[in-house]
Amino acid sequence: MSEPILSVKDLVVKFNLRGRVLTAIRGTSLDLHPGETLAIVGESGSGKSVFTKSFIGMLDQNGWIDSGSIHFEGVDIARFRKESEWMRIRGRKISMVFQDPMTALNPLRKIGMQIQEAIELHSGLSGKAAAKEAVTMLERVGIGSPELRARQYPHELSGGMRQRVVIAIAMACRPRILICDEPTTALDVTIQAQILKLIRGLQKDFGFTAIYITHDLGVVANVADRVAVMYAGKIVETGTAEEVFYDPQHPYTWALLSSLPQLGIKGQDLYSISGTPPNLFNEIRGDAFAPRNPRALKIDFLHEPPLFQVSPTHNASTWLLDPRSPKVEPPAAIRALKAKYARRAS
Amino acid sequence: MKILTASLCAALAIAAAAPALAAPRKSGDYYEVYAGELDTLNYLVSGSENVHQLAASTVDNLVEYDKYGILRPSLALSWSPSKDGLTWTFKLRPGVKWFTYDGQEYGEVTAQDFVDSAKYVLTKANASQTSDVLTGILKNSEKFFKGEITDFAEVGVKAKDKYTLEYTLERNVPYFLSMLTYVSFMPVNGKFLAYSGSKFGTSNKYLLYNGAYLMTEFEPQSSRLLVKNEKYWDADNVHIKRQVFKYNKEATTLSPELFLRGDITESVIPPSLLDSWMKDPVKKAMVHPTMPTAYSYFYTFNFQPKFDAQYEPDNWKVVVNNKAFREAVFHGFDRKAAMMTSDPYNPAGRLQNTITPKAFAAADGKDYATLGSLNDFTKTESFDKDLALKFKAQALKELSGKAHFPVKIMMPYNASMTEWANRCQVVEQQLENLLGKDFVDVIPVSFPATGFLGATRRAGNYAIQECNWGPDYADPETFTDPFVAGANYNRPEFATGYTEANGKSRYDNLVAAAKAETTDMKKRYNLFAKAEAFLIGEAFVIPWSHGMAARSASGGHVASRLDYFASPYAPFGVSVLKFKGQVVLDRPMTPEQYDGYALEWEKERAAALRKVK
Amino acid sequence: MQEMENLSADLFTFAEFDAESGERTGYSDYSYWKCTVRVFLKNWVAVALLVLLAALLLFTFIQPFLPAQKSPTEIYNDPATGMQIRNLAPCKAFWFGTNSIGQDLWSRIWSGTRTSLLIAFTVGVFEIFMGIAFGAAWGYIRRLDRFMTELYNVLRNVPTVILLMLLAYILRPGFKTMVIAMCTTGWLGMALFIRNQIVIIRDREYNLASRCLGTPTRRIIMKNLLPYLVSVIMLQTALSIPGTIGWEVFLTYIGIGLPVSIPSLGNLVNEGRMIMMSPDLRYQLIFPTLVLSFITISLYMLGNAFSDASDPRNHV
Amino acid sequence: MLKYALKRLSQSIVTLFLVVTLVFLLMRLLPVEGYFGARSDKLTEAQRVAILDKMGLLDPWYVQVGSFYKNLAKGDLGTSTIYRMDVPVTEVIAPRIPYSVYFGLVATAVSLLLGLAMGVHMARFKGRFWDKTWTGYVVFINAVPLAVYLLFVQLYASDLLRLPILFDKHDPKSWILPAASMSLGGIAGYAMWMRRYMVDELNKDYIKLARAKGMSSSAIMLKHVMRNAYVPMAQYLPAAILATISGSIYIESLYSIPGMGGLLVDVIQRQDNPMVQALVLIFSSVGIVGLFLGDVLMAMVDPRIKYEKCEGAR
Repeated sequence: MSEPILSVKDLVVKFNLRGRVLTAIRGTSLDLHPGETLAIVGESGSGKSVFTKSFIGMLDQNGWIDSGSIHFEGVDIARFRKESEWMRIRGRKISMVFQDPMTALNPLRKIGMQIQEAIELHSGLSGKAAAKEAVTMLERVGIGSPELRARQYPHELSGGMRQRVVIAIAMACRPRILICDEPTTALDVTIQAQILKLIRGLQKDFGFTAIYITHDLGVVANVADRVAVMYAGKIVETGTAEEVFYDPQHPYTWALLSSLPQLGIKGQDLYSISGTPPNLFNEIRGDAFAPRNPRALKIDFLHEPPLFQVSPTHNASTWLLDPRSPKVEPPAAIRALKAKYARRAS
Repeated sequence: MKILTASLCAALAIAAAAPALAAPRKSGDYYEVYAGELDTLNYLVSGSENVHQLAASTVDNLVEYDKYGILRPSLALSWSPSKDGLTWTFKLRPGVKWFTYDGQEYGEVTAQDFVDSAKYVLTKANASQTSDVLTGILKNSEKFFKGEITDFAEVGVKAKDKYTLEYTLERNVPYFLSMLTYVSFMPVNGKFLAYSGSKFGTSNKYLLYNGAYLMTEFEPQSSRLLVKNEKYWDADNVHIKRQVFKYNKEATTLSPELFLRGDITESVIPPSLLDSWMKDPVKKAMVHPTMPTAYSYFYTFNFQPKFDAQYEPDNWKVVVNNKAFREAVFHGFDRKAAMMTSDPYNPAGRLQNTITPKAFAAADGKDYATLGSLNDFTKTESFDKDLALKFKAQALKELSGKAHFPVKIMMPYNASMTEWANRCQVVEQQLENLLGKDFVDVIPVSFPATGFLGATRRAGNYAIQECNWGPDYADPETFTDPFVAGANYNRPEFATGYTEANGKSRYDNLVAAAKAETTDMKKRYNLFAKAEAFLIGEAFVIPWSHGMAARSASGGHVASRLDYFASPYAPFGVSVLKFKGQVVLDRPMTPEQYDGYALEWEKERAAALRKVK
Repeated sequence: MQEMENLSADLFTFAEFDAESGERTGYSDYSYWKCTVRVFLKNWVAVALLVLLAALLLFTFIQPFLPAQKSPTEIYNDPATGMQIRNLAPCKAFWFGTNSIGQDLWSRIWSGTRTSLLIAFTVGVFEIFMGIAFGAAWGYIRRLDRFMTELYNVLRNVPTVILLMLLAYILRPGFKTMVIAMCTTGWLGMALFIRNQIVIIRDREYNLASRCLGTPTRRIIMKNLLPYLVSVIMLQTALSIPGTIGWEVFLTYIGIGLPVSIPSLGNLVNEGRMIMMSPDLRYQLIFPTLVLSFITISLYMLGNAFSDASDPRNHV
Repeated sequence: MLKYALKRLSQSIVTLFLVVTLVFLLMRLLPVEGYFGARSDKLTEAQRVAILDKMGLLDPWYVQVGSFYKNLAKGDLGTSTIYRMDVPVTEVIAPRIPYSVYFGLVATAVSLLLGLAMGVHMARFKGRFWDKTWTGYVVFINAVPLAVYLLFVQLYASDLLRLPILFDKHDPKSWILPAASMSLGGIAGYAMWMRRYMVDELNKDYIKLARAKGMSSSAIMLKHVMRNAYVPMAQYLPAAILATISGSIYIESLYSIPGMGGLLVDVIQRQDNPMVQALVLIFSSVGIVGLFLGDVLMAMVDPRIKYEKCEGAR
């Protein structure tokens, strides 16, 4: 396996909210390999966004990296404190696409200008050349009559078009890593596929590494090479898309997959996870998912499970993988998945 | 904090500046900051004192008062009344010229100018606020004003020739000469009037000048400048070369400070500020009282109450008709305490015991205020605790069962006049404490400044109110106007028990008898004194105080570099507003100087009066 | 790993599942008002101001019942001379000194604060009522919009000074006139504000949903719209009180305020203004100005702090 | 655009007509006592009638309204009846306008310049020292009555800086204090609004994208936040400028500036009906024009707004 392009070790991110300290990321590690597409999935509030924002130093003002490291191109960017240090990475090496294209563009500036700005910042082009490059970029992200569009304002474009503009801005400097923060959630279903296709195409052409943040497992299945499941500020399971989808180990992954409507078994009630994610203000003991897990073990409430390796590419953090644990059958839906996979494999 | 530091800095700055301010900035010129802007320059129409002040400096009358209050020739060189006193002939001073605002000669002042002026004043469409001074005096003037006759030739004013003017009167008016010093008798150039049309008096350019000053600049709400007219017939007696006026809406707040900085010639020191000036020896040396005026202030009992039911007008009607009740209040009213709100340093000096002020008129060398039984009041202070309590007991006895106590006394005041508001509070407390809260309940009620008198006194909407009256001419008759039947002060004709055989009230009969006497001045004055003594003796009114010099609207103290005793003195008319003879001193007048000058002036005046006799 | 080996086997058995506990660990302890209060309490400046303001208000109302208090309207005479004790600098007997006719400034200031606050609160309550009633109808009932807007445009363009002065002339200057005059003009701004807020949230999805379900208009306004508006209304009211006091000072300045015999902050400040040329009398201006400024500042800061705290975006 | 403007204009004229008529009628409710001036006490009944007749107050109210509009149509605003007797209203007002315009413009320029800068500064350092310092200034200006702090400025600034205490059009030094005092409130106002709009903008998503594309904070402030924060300010700007021009009652009366400020108060107090009517006409027109310009300006700077959408209330 190749050297990771980005390597996160035991990252802890904390926030100060009106005098109280909240631990948003609770010591998580992750390796990102060049050229791959990683999807981070989890419920809202699980810390996916915060996790990726820490890669480009865009935590809100009241948040900070408490410990751990993020190695990128041989530098521990977790130690960056100054804005100028981040400037070398942000937009230039690592870029980001946001969830809502309706609000991500400045409503009062022309589209061309907004792309041009990014180009001028990083590529050394300026003025007319940058403007021309902006038009090229617009064309590249599949916007028809780009010259005309460049002179328009965001409100004159549809949501899908705007997301293309946002992608054009993010791509303007040919970053090595593109973080897509729920890039399709705010869009119509028909548009979603187009945008995903666009990003995949761009990835092929420019060869960047992509991180998707999503709670939409459909997206994951479509695009991801590898999947990381996040719960309560911690990655609980990683593996290739196939491993995570067809042989999930963590009860939370089970629950997540079971709630997919297309996996529901005819005649049975749709599965839903009971309870709510834990309040990160409180100290979490043991497995964070235990209170919501109907088949939790006693140890889950006391000790945090270590990372068990299922295969060279597949890890999960659950006591169920401990040899001492009783054998627990995954829910019916998961068993059906497994069976499907086995059939296909044979 | 800011305020504190700022005030510290200010204290230091003022202390540092103090030695410098005694030196005059521009000796000889007069500087004033004023808040009351001229609404017009048309002296024939306006009733406002600001306008009269300007007119006094710019237009002369037939006669004027000198600095001792003695009539002397001005535009008229001589005059003579007919035997019956109905026709007055004036010989004009020849060669007096009209000037435009920039000093160009426009024409000569002739007898016709007085005819044109009277015609203008008496033309109803011009809505002159002073036309009432002519109507009822000049023959047929009222008829002309009302439109009953249309030929102005029938009105009693004629130009016999260029320099001879003749007034014909409706009735014998012994005080006619004194009336001639008022604005309605000022001349106007007919040709200029016709040329100006409705623009007459709207700016300094639409005005002609025959007086001591020309108004060379007039920018409303900003500034005005009066410059001495070097071609004035009496230029030798005009010493101040320029009068510079700057407008400021906050003039009363700013002027003490401006005076200290040497920017203005004179500033009123309001009662609220007086203490702090008196405590500072440097400032104290600049403050002195102002000259008294003939304005009279008094408290009246309303005999035709029309106030709100909550103040119990019916009960008031019963008690006000009881003499003992009135006497109780009359003697229970501490006039000095009330005056403290206006003049805390010399309250007693401001009091007067009659309606007609002292030194207003004299018969045979005897001051009017000392004639007959009026002298009893002049001699004694009305405030007397024991008497008040005695009358209270009497009133309680006489009124028991007829009225109920405490009597609600509704006392209106003008909300925009701080001193008056304060005074009402003082009076309320003082009366209630002395006479007892079981006897009277004084209720001060505030009314807005606009339409104040219309809402209160004129509407009969009060029980007891502070009122005032200024004389229209130099005769005690003028002080009877507020009290005769039909006047709208306190309507004593409605008092029960004073109606005489002819159906009129006793006071009206007394006044009528005095008015009828037009030849023997001594007798006439004695009769008026008798009427006034009746009014006070029956406690229909409580005489209180006299006003203070015209240029200081409030309070009785000024810091000034003017010498009041040098300017014309008059109880009536606009002469007192003239700057003729006035000088600006190098330093502010000290109180000692003032007292000295005052004594000297009184002596000289007495001598001058004797000489006229 | 060593540690892990030592774990007792008993731990590797199923725990009892408690569906409730899953809820408990979550965000379920959130209560809007509790959180608002908590966030507000974090702002120590605001809390300090609130405490001071509450103390001031309390003091204003109990002051007359305290021992050794003087009457705000009584004129004090020197027993020796019988003269009024005028312009006495602050001393033991008169804590804030006396004014130009010998009244006790200490009690006048408290009495004045009482009057001014009473006016301001009365006007404020009236403004809220009128503002909500008219603003809600205006914003919610589309048919009224045109008419109300025109009415607003007309009334807004009549200079406030004219209305106030006219009322002062027709009625007598006094407490009632003051309240009536300010009520007539004050509620317009509030109504417009409410109307704009309602227009903004009127068409949000949850309200559209309610309307589709046939909920009566009145109920939608009361249940869906107004609760959302509580915080902005509180802010407006907090700001309207100093605003009213400011108007009172202005009206007094142009001569149609309360009569001098009724102490109020406007009167006291205006009286003080006239003598501020004299450094030794300046205490007569400074004390009322301090009280006035304190009330204004604290209400202004409190209003802002409260609106910050009540904004759900600032809750965790 | 033209259609929109015309529609707005006709609406404005209706509003103006209603406002002026309303004020006209309200003025007729005032007690007649106010029309007689200083000597009201000594006037005879005949004189009173003559005075009211000259002012045209004896006609039935509808006749008065009718003749007012008839004259207005001829461009005649009438003559002042009390404030400056017999002087045409336009002649009274006209010489005052330049002063008000001059001071208004200077004050607006100064307060905009300093106020916006202060607001930007505050937003930039939100919650930190400078934010708190300037907030202190804003609070001070809002809390201390205008009538008090302006008087202090006049007294001590004139003393310390050796500047004249009163305005004199010939003395350039005397222009400084009033213009400065006039700006004090404006600075606080603009700073407060600017800060609020900036903070609002700072929380928007597009700022995140701008950061993500690698712009520095200062570039974001300059190119995105400030520009966008000006937009809501633009709407109120014309009205605010016009309001300043129509004058500050306190300052003009403190420094004796013969401008428009306080004129309205003066003429209402004196019950000079033609003056009041003319001023209301002017002030209301100015107010309505200000709103109109604000809408147009807003439509110009904000591409999202289409003219069609502007109609109706705000």
